[in-house]
Amino acid sequence: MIVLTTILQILIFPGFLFASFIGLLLAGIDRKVLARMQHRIGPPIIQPMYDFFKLCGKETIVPAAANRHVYMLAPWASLCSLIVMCLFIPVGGLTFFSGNADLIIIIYLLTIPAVCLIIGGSSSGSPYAAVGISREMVTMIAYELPLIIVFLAIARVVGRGELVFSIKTVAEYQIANGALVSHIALIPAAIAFLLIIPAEVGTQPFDTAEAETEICEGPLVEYSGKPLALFKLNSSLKMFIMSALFTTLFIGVVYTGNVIADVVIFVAICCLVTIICMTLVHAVTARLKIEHLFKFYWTVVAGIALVSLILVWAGL
Amino acid sequence: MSVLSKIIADSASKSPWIYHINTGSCNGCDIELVAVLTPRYDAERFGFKLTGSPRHADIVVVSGPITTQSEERLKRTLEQVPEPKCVVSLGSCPQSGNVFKGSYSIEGPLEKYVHVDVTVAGCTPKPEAVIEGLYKAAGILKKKREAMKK
Amino acid sequence: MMYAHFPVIAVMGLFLGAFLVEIFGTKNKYIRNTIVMIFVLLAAVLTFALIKPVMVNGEIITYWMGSWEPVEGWAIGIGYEVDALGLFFGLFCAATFVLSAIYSFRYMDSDDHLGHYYTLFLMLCGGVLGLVFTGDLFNMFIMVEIITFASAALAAFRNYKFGALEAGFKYLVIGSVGSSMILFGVALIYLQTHTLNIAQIGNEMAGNLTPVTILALGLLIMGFSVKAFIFPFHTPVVDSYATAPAPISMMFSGTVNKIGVLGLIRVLYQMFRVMDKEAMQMTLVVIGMATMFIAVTCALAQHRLKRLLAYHSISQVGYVIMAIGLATPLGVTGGLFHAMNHTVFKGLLFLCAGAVFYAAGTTNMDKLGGLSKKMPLTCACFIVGAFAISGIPPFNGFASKWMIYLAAYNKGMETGNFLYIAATIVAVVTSVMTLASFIKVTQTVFFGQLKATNDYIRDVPLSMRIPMWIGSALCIFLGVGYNFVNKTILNPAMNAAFSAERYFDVMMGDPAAASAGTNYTINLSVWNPILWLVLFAIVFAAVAIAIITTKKTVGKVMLSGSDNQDPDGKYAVFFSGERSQYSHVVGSDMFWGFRKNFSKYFDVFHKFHNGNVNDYATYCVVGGIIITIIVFIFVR
Amino acid sequence: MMFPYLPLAIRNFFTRPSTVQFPKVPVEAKKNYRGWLAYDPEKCVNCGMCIKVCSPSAITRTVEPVEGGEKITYEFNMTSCTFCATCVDFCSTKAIHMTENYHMVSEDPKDLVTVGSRIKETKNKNKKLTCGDACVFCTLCAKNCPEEAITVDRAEKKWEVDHSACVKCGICVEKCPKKCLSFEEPAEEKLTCGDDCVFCTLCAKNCPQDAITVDRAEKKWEVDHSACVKCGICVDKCPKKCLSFQ
Repeated sequence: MIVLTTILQILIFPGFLFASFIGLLLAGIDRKVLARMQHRIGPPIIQPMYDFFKLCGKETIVPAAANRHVYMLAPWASLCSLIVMCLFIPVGGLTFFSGNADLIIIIYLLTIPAVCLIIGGSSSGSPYAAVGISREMVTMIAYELPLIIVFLAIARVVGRGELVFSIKTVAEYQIANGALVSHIALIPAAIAFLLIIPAEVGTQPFDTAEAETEICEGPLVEYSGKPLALFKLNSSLKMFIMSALFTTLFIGVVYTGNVIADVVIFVAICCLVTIICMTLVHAVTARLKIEHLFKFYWTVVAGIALVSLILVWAGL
Repeated sequence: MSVLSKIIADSASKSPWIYHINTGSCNGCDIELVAVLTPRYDAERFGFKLTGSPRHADIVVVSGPITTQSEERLKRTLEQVPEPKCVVSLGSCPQSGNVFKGSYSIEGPLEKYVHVDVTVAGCTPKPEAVIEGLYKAAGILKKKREAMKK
Repeated sequence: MMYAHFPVIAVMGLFLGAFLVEIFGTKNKYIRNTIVMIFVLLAAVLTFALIKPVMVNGEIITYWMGSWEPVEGWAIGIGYEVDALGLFFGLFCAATFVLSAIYSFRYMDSDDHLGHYYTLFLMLCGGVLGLVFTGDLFNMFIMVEIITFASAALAAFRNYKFGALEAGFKYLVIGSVGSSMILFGVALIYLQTHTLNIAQIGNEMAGNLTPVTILALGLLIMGFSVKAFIFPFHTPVVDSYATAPAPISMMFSGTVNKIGVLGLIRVLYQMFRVMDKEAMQMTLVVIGMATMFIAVTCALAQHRLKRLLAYHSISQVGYVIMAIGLATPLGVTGGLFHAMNHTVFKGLLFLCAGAVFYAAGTTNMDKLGGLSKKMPLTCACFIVGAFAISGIPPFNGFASKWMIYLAAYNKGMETGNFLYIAATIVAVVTSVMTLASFIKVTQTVFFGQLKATNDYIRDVPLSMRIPMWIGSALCIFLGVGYNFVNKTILNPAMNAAFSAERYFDVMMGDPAAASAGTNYTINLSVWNPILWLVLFAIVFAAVAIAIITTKKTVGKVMLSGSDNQDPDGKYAVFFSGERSQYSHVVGSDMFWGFRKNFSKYFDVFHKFHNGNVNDYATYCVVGGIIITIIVFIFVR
Repeated sequence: MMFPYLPLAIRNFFTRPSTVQFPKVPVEAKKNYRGWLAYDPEKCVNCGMCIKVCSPSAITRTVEPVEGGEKITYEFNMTSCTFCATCVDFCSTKAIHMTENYHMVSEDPKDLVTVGSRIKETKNKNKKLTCGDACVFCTLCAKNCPEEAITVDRAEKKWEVDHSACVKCGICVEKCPKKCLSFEEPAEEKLTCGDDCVFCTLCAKNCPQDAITVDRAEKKWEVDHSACVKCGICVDKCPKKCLSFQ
């Protein structure tokens, strides 16, 4: 029976179908709001779904120089790790899967999609992909430092003893004494996390890894058909997961009794978060060089996160 | 599975991605094609999107009289676009070589290399004409996708 | 008590094997291989047989050489004492011996003087096993000596290679600096406590540390740090691992630097029992942090495969030292577990590097590329190893690193000391940089475009592949089933490290004391197996779908740079229209953004590693002095 | 300001987008937008000026004889046209003009073509332009002649026409203020023999049609005019150069 409910959880509710639907929806809203900010009408909200199904319909070409199995496996592995991450995040107040130190696991589960993209890109044997993965890796190093500092700051405020890093305690803490954002010390951490989300998802100012003008979509240059559809799905899933992570960690989950209301509120907050941290930044800035991106993350964003860590550590 | 294949065929015309090949054009048509994505004309309403690699493309837009240098590259890139694909010739040059007709370095109309699905004439066609052409090409994509399915 | 004799038989068997191989083994290959195999298997079987008594029942085996029992509670003879901690190290060292032996049968068969090779190999194994089981300080020093000389000779075994002799020489100089420090320390201790038995020394010195013993402590720490190749003393490692044959590099990075760690644990936890002092913990954590970060950044700048792996060995040992420096139950468990994991995945990576060298003739990454098409299995094993070392969840690297972060952060929370938070941050960033350098290696060596001149490469023969498969299987098993590993092996080893008194009482002759003392237990219940079962099913289904759907669309294998440049346009790699020519992005071109920002940092270390031995020796001595000063000021 | 466009972006979000919804909202091109070419065959006098001036040579003319005269069709290939409208300027009879229709999109390039054709009787097919005596040498005809076939020299009051260049378009006849220009039917040219003929019969021998018969005895020379094709070989062969077409 447990296996059945677990399969249901993985495949339907917080897992694959729900998360990908919401992810594609968020991507659609992101593109629509971006268009409206550029004073044009913009594509329909369900445009990413059209893109996904069209790509499923296209022919899959595996280049001769590619290592076929790794090339085909990378998107699936990335998708699986993202599904596991969906289970960690208490969507609408239901926590399905929480050990005692999920924040560290979240950090590492966040690296798997990036690693799969990198391995997929490098296995396609294209020089553009090689340049793309080198940039992707530097982006990962760049945002990893502030990410761990933010998580440490949160853990310091919330966790005690054994259960120091777990999201469940974060959620409970926020129910008990208000959203974490209300802590003065944690506001810089929230800002730092908001700045990390675009780099993790790879939207405009920080998408040097997949710059379609300079290196023809970086690691994805050789992908077409189903694998490419999966990679696009993964990036929108990441968008949902990162904003969901932000809402659970900083804004706190609002419990209003029945589940559907919770889920709708949760998704609305996620929507708001994506608009603020991804669309607004995308509409206003241009793409960074990889060297500036690295310097930006290791000085400015890490600095903000460190400020919040020190404030928290000073007992605020 | 027919519902899913219907959705897939439907979405083939709803999210046509464009890959632009400039075979020696004077860039008049190139800026018209990009002007189509600006707020005033906004081709993204129909799902059009410029992509960086031919592997992601559905519609290949060719502009410029095919010069000798770009002929080999044109052939190779056209081959690398996955099925179902459409070829749109933008402006007069690909169709006939326009004022460069008969020059030693012009390799003749695009028709020689690939079946051109939609021709958008005009020496820099108006952006609305470009949108109309791309829209027609997107329609053809759907038919090609259904043909491919059988 | 039949198993009381097992440790001695194992160690002496290896030395006997070394002796026999020298006599009989030089001429005929098969005799030599069988002798080596017999004694290595003997040692491994005996060590694994000890698991039941020591780990499961919790006994501590004592064995007095020549049955010289302690007289009126005063140890005179050489005593072997196998507690859970020693056996824990012994287990994975013995496993490494077996894998390395199997691998080197085929890998080394084109070299000559193999008789000497296997003698040194068995001496090295005997030394390691001897040190692991011994309870006597001077015997430990003897084993360290044997290991140092065997390693120096093995590092320079292929003396025709460029830099081999220099590496051997450096290893010898730095190694003997370390050994002389240990000898000096042992002498001072003997002067003070008139005994050489570790347990007795620990008991004698518990609490009353005189200035002489504190000097001895400083010297011993420095000596064993040299053996563990921690930051100031890591310099000979890079050259010796690079030039040594692959199975020997696997032995170096798997066992030799682990005995340095074991020595440190014995000295700090069981002999001097100073680890409860805050200053000592902080020094170890700082040394661990420094080793981690500096080694991994230097690794990013390498473009020789083996040098890169060597730098990573140093950085992973930095993790272990930091974890042990935390002195909390979870910390020490994490440290020990990471030591084991490091032996497993680093061994695997060195074997893959050896396979690449065996097949392609070079490990210079700029000359290699696209080997995954020619050597698919080695590539798969390398990727498993790379993911394991960079701590990607399902693999074993993640399990131990996860414990270390948790322990470091918990310690930081309890003591309120910001150093441990910084340690966690540095640990995570180092782990990402490890991932970065291994992405660089996989892209440069395995994926990307195959050079036309590399077309002759074939995958390595079966006997070299078996150790690699075993290694990958271990990586995955330890990663997923680490709860089981924790209960059976890790917990007893950790408790043994903490309970120095029990170590003494049993040594002095009352085995009943083995179960005394407090035993800590750690609950690590993150992965429930059902979910993993379901997830595994999904991944398997996904893989099946992925493979089936791509039946028809793959073109011929295209060798870049060869005549059939362009099999047919459709399946050629997209070169924005150009003919696909050889433009493989090699390691040294990657991570431009990162290297530009770190250019000043790299200049400093460029000057630091200037390659002349006198500077390296001064670094060691200066490092030793600093440690001794710290110990003098703080540890009193 | 760190992000110069931030307020603008937020303001844009709340204002109506400036996109013209093209397919729903029909968009007309500006007033004299040079779109699809329109051609009125009736006005066209088939002078061929447009073909000469069209740089991408997008215009092709085909003339095929039809019973009452010949059918002249002009084809303007829009996919080859560069829309410079030079032909519109040069067309003296304003037969071509540019419409504002920019929807030049089709799946088959063949129907992006403007075709017009006209049957033209061959009235002054073999007439010659002659100038009456009322001519005041105002050189208007010379200026308007598309082929520069007419040269007028006001000083010596001389007017000639190069009959081979003249395409008989009739523009000069219209333009002449004195209306003294007209196309006359030249007398039928006939082969005539001068009086210093020595009846050497060379012309008879070389005539391909054997239209000439010479009788040396009675010194008689006649020619059969219906057979004569006016090839002019006899004129060349005659040693005394006494043969000519009058």
